[in-house]
Amino acid sequence: MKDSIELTIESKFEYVELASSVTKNVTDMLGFDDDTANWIDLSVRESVINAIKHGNQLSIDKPVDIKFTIDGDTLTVYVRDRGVGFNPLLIPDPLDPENLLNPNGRGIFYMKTFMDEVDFSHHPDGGTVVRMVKRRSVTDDKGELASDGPPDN
Amino acid sequence: MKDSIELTIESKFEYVELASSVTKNVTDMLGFDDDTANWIDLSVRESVINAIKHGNQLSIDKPVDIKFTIDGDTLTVYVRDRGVGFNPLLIPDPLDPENLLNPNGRGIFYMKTFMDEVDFSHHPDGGTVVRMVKRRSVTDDKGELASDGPPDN
Amino acid sequence: MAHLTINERNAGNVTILDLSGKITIGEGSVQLRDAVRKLLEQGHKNLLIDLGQVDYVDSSGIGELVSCYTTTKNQGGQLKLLNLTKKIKDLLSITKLLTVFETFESESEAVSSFGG
Amino acid sequence: MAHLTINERNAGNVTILDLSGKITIGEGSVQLRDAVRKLLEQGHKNLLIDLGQVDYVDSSGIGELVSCYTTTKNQGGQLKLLNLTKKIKDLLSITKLLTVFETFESESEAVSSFGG
Ligand SMILES: Nc1ncnc2c1ncn2[C@@H]1O[C@H](COP(=O)(O)OP(=O)(O)O)[C@@H](O)[C@H]1O
Ligand SMILES: Nc1ncnc2c1ncn2[C@@H]1O[C@H](COP(=O)(O)OP(=O)(O)O)[C@@H](O)[C@H]1O
Repeated sequence: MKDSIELTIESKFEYVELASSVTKNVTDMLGFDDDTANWIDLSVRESVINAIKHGNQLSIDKPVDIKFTIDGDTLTVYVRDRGVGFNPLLIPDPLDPENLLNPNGRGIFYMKTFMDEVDFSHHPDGGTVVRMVKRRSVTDDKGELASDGPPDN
Repeated sequence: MKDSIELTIESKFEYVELASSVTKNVTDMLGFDDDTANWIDLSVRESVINAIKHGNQLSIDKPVDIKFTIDGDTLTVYVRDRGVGFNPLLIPDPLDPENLLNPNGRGIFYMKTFMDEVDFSHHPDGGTVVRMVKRRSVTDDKGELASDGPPDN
Repeated sequence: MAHLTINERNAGNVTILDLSGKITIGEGSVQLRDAVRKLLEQGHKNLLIDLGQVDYVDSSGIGELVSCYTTTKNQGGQLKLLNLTKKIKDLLSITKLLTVFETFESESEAVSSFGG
Repeated sequence: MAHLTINERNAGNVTILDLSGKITIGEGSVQLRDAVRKLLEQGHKNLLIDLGQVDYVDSSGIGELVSCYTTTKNQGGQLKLLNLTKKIKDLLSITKLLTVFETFESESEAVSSFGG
């Protein structure tokens, strides 16, 4: 059973909150634990910010499409912009000592750290698509997790 | 300046929460007071539930598209299903004494009460589109809350 | 979290249902229906529903309250409402249901209204 | 509400900035930058940033902390961090920034680390 949810926003940073609140709803439905949900949220925010900033370069007439698919325990998030794209192999490594004090360049690194898979492709109709996958591990399961919320007396 | 946000969900009641949380984000951005935001939320929920239940008849392969447009102080919400449609003029009046104890039939009445405009149309590609408009009045502006709910009679 | 919690307690010959959470399509409505049905089967016919902690009700939830009212009445019982929130009062009021339901703001008044 | 509140107070020759809210792209980052810049202009060179009440930071926020650190150092000052939340600690740690920043869990230790 595969579910999908699609959200289209304009290229304004104010809409990052909106993407984030949809993400939280989706991770909640899937039963990710709070920590994991937080890192998924961060990854989605980072990718949406990149789509707005680097992809669409803040042209508010260019939309950002965010799609969530839920397939069993696997969440896949697609974020598509309308930009010219970039070569992800050429971005500097933020852990390289000479980049440590760079104020930018950590977004994709965080996405790759927190998600199980991250890749970039060109959309056939133009723009970049970031695809991020996160699988829920058994221990994330709400029922199993004793410390998940206060007990009802 | 006209903004738009689009959300597509599958025909499951669990996604009503998601539509609701996007609605809350949008009403927040527009600066509706809490009461008005609550009634807009209820109206969106009712229309999404109708799209899922009556329109798509819970066929999960049929999507529900929700679109919010923000034009100055005016919020317009479009909810589209993939159903065969209905004649809104033929639905029973819930205030008719013989319908007072009917467990159903209050959703559209609530939508019409709380929104400034509600109308129904056929989408050119099939399905019903509910269009609901709410204008933010000056007194809704955060801080100066005049009670916007229905009068208690 | 479309969840409704129902706690039952007795005050004389009245069963009070303290609801908290949401009464919406799906879970909340079904839970309320089942609770009322079970109480009626067990012979409890004086039901007082405390809505003070219910933070969200939609048209299905209002419909469910109406159903419960009718079912109870049909079985010779009485169902009344306690502690309406502003939102619920508004929803009942505009659909003229305040003329149908007996509603109370004081639990003791509500309980004694059922008679001895 | 991507909003950041910054309260400034002094402890000896150290200026403590108590932040609360979010340090994210847009508002939060800009506010932090402005606050640090203003303090440096006024001659305050020992800055201690209390992150205990910061509930959300993204890569821009981390970048802004790095910028503030560099700016302060370039002007002959020191910028240190107090009360990292678990999330912020994780974000700094995996990008090796815990090797860059001096961080503290005790305010008095942090203050005295600046020297008299
Ligand atoms: N959607 C995108 N479209 C075009 N370029 C991108 C996109 N996402 C990332 N990039 C490029 O990759 C670089 C690294 O991105 P990231 O790691 O998120 O750090 P930052 O956004 O802080 O630069 C960006 O500076 C940009 O050049
Ligand atoms: N999207 C829709 N598609 C088809 N029929 C609809 C739709 N929305 C409403 N209806 C019809 O209008 C009636 C009244 O709807 P409503 O006032 O929401 O009450 P309820 O859903 O409780 O019946 C429904 O019973 C249904 O027959």
